Amino acid sequence: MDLSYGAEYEEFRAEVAEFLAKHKDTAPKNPELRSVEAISWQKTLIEAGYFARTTPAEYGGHGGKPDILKSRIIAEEFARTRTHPGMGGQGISMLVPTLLESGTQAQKEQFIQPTLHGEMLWCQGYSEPGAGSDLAALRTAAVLDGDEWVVNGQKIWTSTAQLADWIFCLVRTEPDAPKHQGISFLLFSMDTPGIEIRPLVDMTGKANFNEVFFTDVRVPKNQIVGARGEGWKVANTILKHERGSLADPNAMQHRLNGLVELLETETVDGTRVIDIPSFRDRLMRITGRVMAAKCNDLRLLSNSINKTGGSPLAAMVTKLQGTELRHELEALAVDAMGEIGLAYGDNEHLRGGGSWQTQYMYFLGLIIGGGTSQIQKNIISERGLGMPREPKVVAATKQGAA
Amino acid sequence: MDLSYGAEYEEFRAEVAEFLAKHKDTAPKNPELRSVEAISWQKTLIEAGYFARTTPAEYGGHGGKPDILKSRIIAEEFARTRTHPGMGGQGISMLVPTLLESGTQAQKEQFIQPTLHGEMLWCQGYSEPGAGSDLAALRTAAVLDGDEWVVNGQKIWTSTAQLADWIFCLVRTEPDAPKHQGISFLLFSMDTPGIEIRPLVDMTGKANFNEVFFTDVRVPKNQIVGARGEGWKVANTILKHERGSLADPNAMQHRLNGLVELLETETVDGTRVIDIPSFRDRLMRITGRVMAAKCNDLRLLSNSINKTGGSPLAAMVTKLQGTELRHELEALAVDAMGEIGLAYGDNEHLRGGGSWQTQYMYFLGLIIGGGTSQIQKNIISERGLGMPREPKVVAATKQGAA
Amino acid sequence: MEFGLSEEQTLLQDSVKRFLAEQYPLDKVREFATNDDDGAIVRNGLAAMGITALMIDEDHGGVGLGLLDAALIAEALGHGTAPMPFVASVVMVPQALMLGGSSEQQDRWLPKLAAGEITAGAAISELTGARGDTGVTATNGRLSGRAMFVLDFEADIYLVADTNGALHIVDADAQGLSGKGFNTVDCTRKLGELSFDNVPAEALSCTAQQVATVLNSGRVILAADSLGAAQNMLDQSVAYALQREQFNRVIASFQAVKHMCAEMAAELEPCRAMIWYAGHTADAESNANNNSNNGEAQQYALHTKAHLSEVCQFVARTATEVHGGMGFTDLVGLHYWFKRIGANRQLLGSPERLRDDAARALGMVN
Amino acid sequence: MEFGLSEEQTLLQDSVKRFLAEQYPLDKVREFATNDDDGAIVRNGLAAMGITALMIDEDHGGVGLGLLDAALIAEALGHGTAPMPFVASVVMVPQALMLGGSSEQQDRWLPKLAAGEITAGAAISELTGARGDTGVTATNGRLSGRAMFVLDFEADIYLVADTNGALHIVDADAQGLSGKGFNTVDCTRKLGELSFDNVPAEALSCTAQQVATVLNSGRVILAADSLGAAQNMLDQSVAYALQREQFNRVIASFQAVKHMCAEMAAELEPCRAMIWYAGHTADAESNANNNSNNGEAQQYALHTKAHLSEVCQFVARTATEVHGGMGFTDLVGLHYWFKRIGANRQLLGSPERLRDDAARALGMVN
Repeated sequence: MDLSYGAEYEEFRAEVAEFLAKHKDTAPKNPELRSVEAISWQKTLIEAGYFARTTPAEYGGHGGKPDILKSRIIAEEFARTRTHPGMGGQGISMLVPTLLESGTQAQKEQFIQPTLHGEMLWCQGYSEPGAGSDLAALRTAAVLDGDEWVVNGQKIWTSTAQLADWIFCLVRTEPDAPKHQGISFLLFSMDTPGIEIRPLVDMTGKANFNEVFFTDVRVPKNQIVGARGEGWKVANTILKHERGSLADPNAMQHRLNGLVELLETETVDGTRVIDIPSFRDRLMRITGRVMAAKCNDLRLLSNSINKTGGSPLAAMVTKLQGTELRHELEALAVDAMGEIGLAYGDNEHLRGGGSWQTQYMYFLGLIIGGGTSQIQKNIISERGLGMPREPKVVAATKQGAA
Repeated sequence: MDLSYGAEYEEFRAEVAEFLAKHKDTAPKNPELRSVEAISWQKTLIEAGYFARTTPAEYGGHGGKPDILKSRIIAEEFARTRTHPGMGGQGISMLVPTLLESGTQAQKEQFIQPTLHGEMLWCQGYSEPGAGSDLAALRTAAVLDGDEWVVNGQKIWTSTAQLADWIFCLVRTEPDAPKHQGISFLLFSMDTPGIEIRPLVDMTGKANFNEVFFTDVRVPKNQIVGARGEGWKVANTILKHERGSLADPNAMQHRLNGLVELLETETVDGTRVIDIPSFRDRLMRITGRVMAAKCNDLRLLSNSINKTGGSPLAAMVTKLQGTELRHELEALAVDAMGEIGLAYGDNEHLRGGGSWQTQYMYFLGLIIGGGTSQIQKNIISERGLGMPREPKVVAATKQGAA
Repeated sequence: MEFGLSEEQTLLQDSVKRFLAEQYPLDKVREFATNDDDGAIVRNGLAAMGITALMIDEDHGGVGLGLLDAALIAEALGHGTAPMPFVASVVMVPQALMLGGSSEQQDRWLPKLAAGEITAGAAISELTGARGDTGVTATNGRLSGRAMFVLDFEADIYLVADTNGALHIVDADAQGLSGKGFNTVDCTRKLGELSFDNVPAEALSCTAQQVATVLNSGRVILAADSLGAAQNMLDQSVAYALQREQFNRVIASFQAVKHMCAEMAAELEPCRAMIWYAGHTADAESNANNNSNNGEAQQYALHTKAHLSEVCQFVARTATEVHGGMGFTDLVGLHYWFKRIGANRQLLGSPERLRDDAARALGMVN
Repeated sequence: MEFGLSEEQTLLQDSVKRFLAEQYPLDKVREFATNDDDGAIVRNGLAAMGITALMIDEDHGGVGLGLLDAALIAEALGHGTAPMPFVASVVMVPQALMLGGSSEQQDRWLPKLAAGEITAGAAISELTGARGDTGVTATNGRLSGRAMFVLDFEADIYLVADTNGALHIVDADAQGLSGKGFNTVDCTRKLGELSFDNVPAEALSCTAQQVATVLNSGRVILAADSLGAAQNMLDQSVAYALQREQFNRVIASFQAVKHMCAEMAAELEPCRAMIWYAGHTADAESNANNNSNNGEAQQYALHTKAHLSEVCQFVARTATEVHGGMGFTDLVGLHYWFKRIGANRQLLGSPERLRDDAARALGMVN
C-alpha cells in the first residue's frame, strides 16, 4: 500500500499547476462548439500534453506514453482549479480509439486530427428501437450499390445528432449471416441527403437524445472501418469503456458534499433536515456506500497503473452499483426537500438549479442505459462468477401461460 | 362494506363463549399426543362442532355445513381465551381433505375417524433431496410385486416422522411416464420394516424435520389413494392450502405487539430502544406493512365467505409477502436488542424465550420452504399476470460460460 | 360480513376509468402538461357525472358518499393521470365546510361545489411541515403571510390553515390575495402558492381533531391516487414485456423481467385492501360521530399514505426499468405516472414524517 | 502509487486460509459448536504461524505489522469460521497495551501474547452501548460491577473498560472475578460475561482517543471477518447452483439464481477495497503518531463496520436462499457463516449506532 503518487508525479503535478496558473485568465469558461476560442484551447492543451496525451503526434495528438497516474493528475488539477479540460464527446472518447485500433492509414489521417481539435463533431449510431439490450439485433441496412452503400433504417439514443458533422454507425450489410457477423461499421457526414433527426424528449423534460432516420442515404464504399461484416468486433473493442464512466465515484463524492450542505440548509418547521434522525441515517448509509465505491475505484486505478489486473469483478460491478447508488443519493435529496423537492422548470424555489430532481431521473435513465441493470447482472454472473449463459430457447412465445 | 359479523354470528359467538366458559377448567393445557386427555378433548370439540366441523359425521366429524365465518369465530374465541383448539398436524390438515376428495369408502372409514380423534398420527412424504422446488422430479420408487408395492428411496423435510403412526407418501410407480403422470399416492404404517428416520437438524439448532429412508418397504396394493399414476393430481388438490397458512397476519400482529413491548423495555445506555428514532422508524415501517397484510387477509376472508373470488393476486402474494415481512419483523427485534439479540440456547439473558432469534431463522426457512420466494414469483408472474412460463431449454448444461 | 366493493362502487369507479380512457388519452395528458389544454373536458365531464357532489350531503346538493367512495374515484383519477381538482376541491374543502362551517357558509359554498360551478383549493400544507419562512397568521379575521404547495390551485375559493392550526375560507378574488403557480415535476395537476396581505377571510370552527380528519382524508386520497397510477404502470409493464422482443424472445419470458413484475404485484396488491380499509374506517368513525374515537382511522390514514408512498415509488421505478430505454422517454409517456406518484409522496407529509406522526399519535415518542 | 496487497500479504492470508481449509473442515466447526472440540488445533497452529505476534512490536517479540495485515487475517478467519481468539487477543488488547501500557506492563504481557502463551479477552462492549444494568466502576484500582459480551472469552487476562471510559488489565485469576459463557447463536467463537467484586486491576493510561482507536480496530477486524464469511457463502452459493439440478437444469442457469449471485457479488466486491482502505488509513494515522488526525480513520472504521454489516447480512440471507432447503439445514452447515455474520453485526456497535456515531464525529448532530 502506498497511496502517494511519488516524487516524479508530484513534480508532474507541479508542472500542470504551473500551466494552469499561467492560463488562468485565458482558458475559456464555457466555449461554444467549433468556436475559435474552443479550437485554440484544444490545440494549446494537446501541445502541453493535457489532452489527447497518448494519441500519436502524427495524427494530431500529443504523442506521450500512456500513464494513468498522469492522466489522473491532469483530471484532478483541472477539476481543482475548475479549468475547462477540453472538448469531450463520443468522437473523441469512442471513435478516435476505434480508428487507432481498426482504421486505415487514410482514415486516421483524415479524421483524427480534426476530431481532436474539436473541428469535427461526431455522433454515434448504434442503438435502434428494436435493438437495445440486444444491440446485435440491429436492422438498419446498408446495401452496396456500385461504389456506395445505401443506408436505410432508424437509430435511437443518438445524443448530439443535431450538432454532429459526422456519424459513426453500425449497419447490417450481410442480412443472411449470423447476427453478430453481418454488421459493418460505417462513417458518414450528417449532411448526406436522406437523414432526418427527431429530438427525443425524455422524462427529464429535455431532449438529451435523438432519433435518426435514414432513407436511401448514400455512403462512399471506402467509408467503412474494418472489414465488411466485422463491425461488431470493431465496435466492441471500445464499447466496454463507455460503461464504467457512467458511475464516477468522484462525481458521486461531489454530489454527496452538496447533499450534506442541502440537508444542513433546508428546514422543516424551523428544524434543519439534517437534525431529523431518519434523514441523517439515510445520509450516513449513503455515505458508507459512496466510501466503498471510492475505495473500489482506487483499487481499479491501482490495478491499471500497476497492470496487476486480477479483480475483474471489481470492474464489472461499478456500473450497476454506481448508477443505483447515485439514483438513491439524488432520491434522498428530493425526499429531504419535501414538497420543495418537487419544484421543477422555472420554479423560483428550485434548489441547486433543479439538479436534484433532474439527476434523480437522469440516473434512473443511466440504470437502464449503457446496459440495463438486468444485463449487468447477466454479465456479472456469467463472466464474473462463471455461471451458465441464458440457455437457448426452443421457441419464442408471445402467449402467457394458462 | 360491512365488517360486522351480523346478529346470527354474534349469537354463535356467544354459544362458543359459553362452551369455553363451561370447559375453562377441564380443557387440557398442553396435552400429550395420544393421551386420554387429548383424545377425550378432541371428541368433546368434535361433538360441540368446534373441530372437524364440516367433516361428515359418518367419518367421525361434526357434519356441519361449511361456514367460514363460524370457523373464524371459533378460532378467534379459542385464541382469546387461550383454550387448546384441538390437535393439528398434517394428517388432519392435509390427509383428511385428500381422502374426502379422492379416497375409497373403505379408506375413509378406516382412516378419517382415528385421525380426527388424534389416535392416528401422520407424517407427509413428498419432498426429496433431488425434488424440492421441482417436486414432480421425485424418484422414490414403488414397484408392484404381487399384491404389494415395494418402496425404495428417500424423503426429506418430513416433520413429526418419529411421532407418526402412518405416512402419506408420493412415489413413482410408472418410471416411463412423463414426470407428472408417473406418481402415485400411497399410505403406509411407519412400523413397516425397512423405514429409517434420521432427524434433520436445521439452522435453529433443532430437528424440526427429518430424513426418511425406505429400503424394500412392502405396502399392500390397496393402500393407494386415487388411481395408479394419478398421485400428482390427488396431492395437488390440497397442496395449495399449505402455502397460505405460512403467513398468518394475526400471528404477525401478535408478534408485532410483542415487538413494541420489547422496544419499550430494552434499554441502551439507559435509553429505551423505542426512543432511538432509527429503530422507531423501522418499527413504523413494519407496522404499515403488517396493516396492509391484515387488510389483504380480510379481503380474502370476505371473498371466501361471499364466494366473490375475483382477486387471485391477493391470495397469490400472501406467502411471498408474509414470510418476508415476518422475517424482517423478527430481524428488527434481533437488531434492537443488540448483543442481547445474539443470546441463544440456555443463555439466561434470553428475551421471549429466545423466540426472536429462532423465528428470525425459522422464517428464513419458510421463505424457502413451501415454494421458495423465487417459485412464488414465477407463480405470480405466470398465473397472476399472464406472463409466459419458463421456456423449454434445448439442453441442460453444467458448464459456466467462457 | 363483507369487505369488498359494492356493485355500485365498482360501477362508479369503472365509469370514471372509462371516461378518462376515452376522453383523456396520452396525447391529452401531454397537452395539459405543456399548458396546451386546460383540462376543462375532464373537469366538466366528471362534474357532469356527479363526481364533484360526491362527499357533500344531500341537503346541499350532494350525494353524501364517504371517503371510501372518494378513494375509489381517486384511484381512477391516478390511473388516468387526470387533471381533476379533487383532493382539495371534492374532498378536503367540502369536508372542512361540513365539519366546521356555519349553516350560512355551507349554504353558500357547498351547492356550488357540488354542482362543479366553482372549485376549491387547499393552502394547508404548512400543517404538515412548513418549509423556509412560510406560514399564514390570522388577526381579526384577516390573513397575512405566505402558503406554499396549494393543492388544486387556480381555484375559486381556498381553504387556508393559519399557524395556530385554525382553518379559514378565502375568496380567490379577495383583496390582498395574490397567487402564482408552483411548477413541479408532476405536470398532471396544478400546485400553487399564495401570498396574503391582510386578506379578509371567513373562519371555520373546526376542532383540532376535525382539522386532523380533513388532513387524513387528503392523505388517503393521495395514497389512492398513487395506487391507481402504480397499477397502471404495472399493467403497462406487463403489456410492454409481452410484446417487446429482445434476443428472439418476448422479454416477458425472461425470469428477471417476470420477477420484477411479480415483485411489483406482490407489493401493490395488498395496498388495495389497505386503501379500502382506511376509507372504510374513516367513514365508520365519522358516522359514529364520535370524537373520542380509538384513533384507528388516524393510524390507517398515516400508515396508508406512508406505506403506499414507498410501494408506489418502488413500482414506478421498477416499471420504468421493465420498459428499458422506452420507459425513460416521452414516447410511451410512462413518466407522467412516475412523476404523479413522486408528487403524491411529498404532498401532505412525506413517509418519514407520517411514520413519525403515527408513533407520536400512539404516545410512543417521549 | 499502489492500492493493493503486497505479495507477502497475499501469501500470509492464503497460508491462513489453507491452514484452516486443511485443519478445520466443517466437521470440526460442528465439533467446536457442540463443545466437542476446544479449538486448540487452530489456536496453536495459528500461533505457530506467528499470527498471535502480528501487531506486537518487535521489541516485545512481535512482528509489528499493522491493522491492514490483521484485517487480512481476520478475513481468512471469517472465511474459515475459525474459533481463534483474535479481535481482542491479537488486536485490541495488544494495541491497548502498546498505546497506554507502562513499559513494565508491556514487558509483562506482550511477549506472552506474541508467543501465544496466553490469550486476552476484552470486556469493553459497554462503551458501545450498555444494556440493562451493566457497567464496571473503578475505585482505588479496584473494579466492581458487571460486563457482558466479553470478546474472546475464557482468556488469561482481560482488558476492561470502566464507566468513565478508562481501560484496565485484569488477571483472569484475580480475586473477586467470576465469569461465565454468554451462549450465542454464533457457536464458532466464545463470548462471555464477567462479574467484578472489588477486583484488583492495573490501569492503562490510554487517552479517550486511544480508546477510540482500540475500539475502531476491533470494528475493522469484525468487518473483515464478515467479509471473509460472506465471500465464502457467495462462493458456496455459486458452486451449489452449478451442481444442483431442478427442472432438468442446473439452477445456476436460472436467471433468478444468477441475478441473486450477481447482486451478492456486486454488493460485496467493493467491500474488499473498503476494508483495505480502513486498515491502511488507520495504520497511516498511527504511523504519523499524530493525535490531531483528521478523523479519516475514525470515519472509515465506523462506516466500514456499518456498511459491511448490512451487505454481509444481505449476502448471508441471499446465499441461504440460493441453497434452498439445504441452506436451512445443518447438512451443508451454511448457517455457521450466517450466524457468524449475524454476531459480527451486533458486536462493538450495531450499524444504526455506528452511523449515528459517524454523524456525531462530524459534528452533524446538534
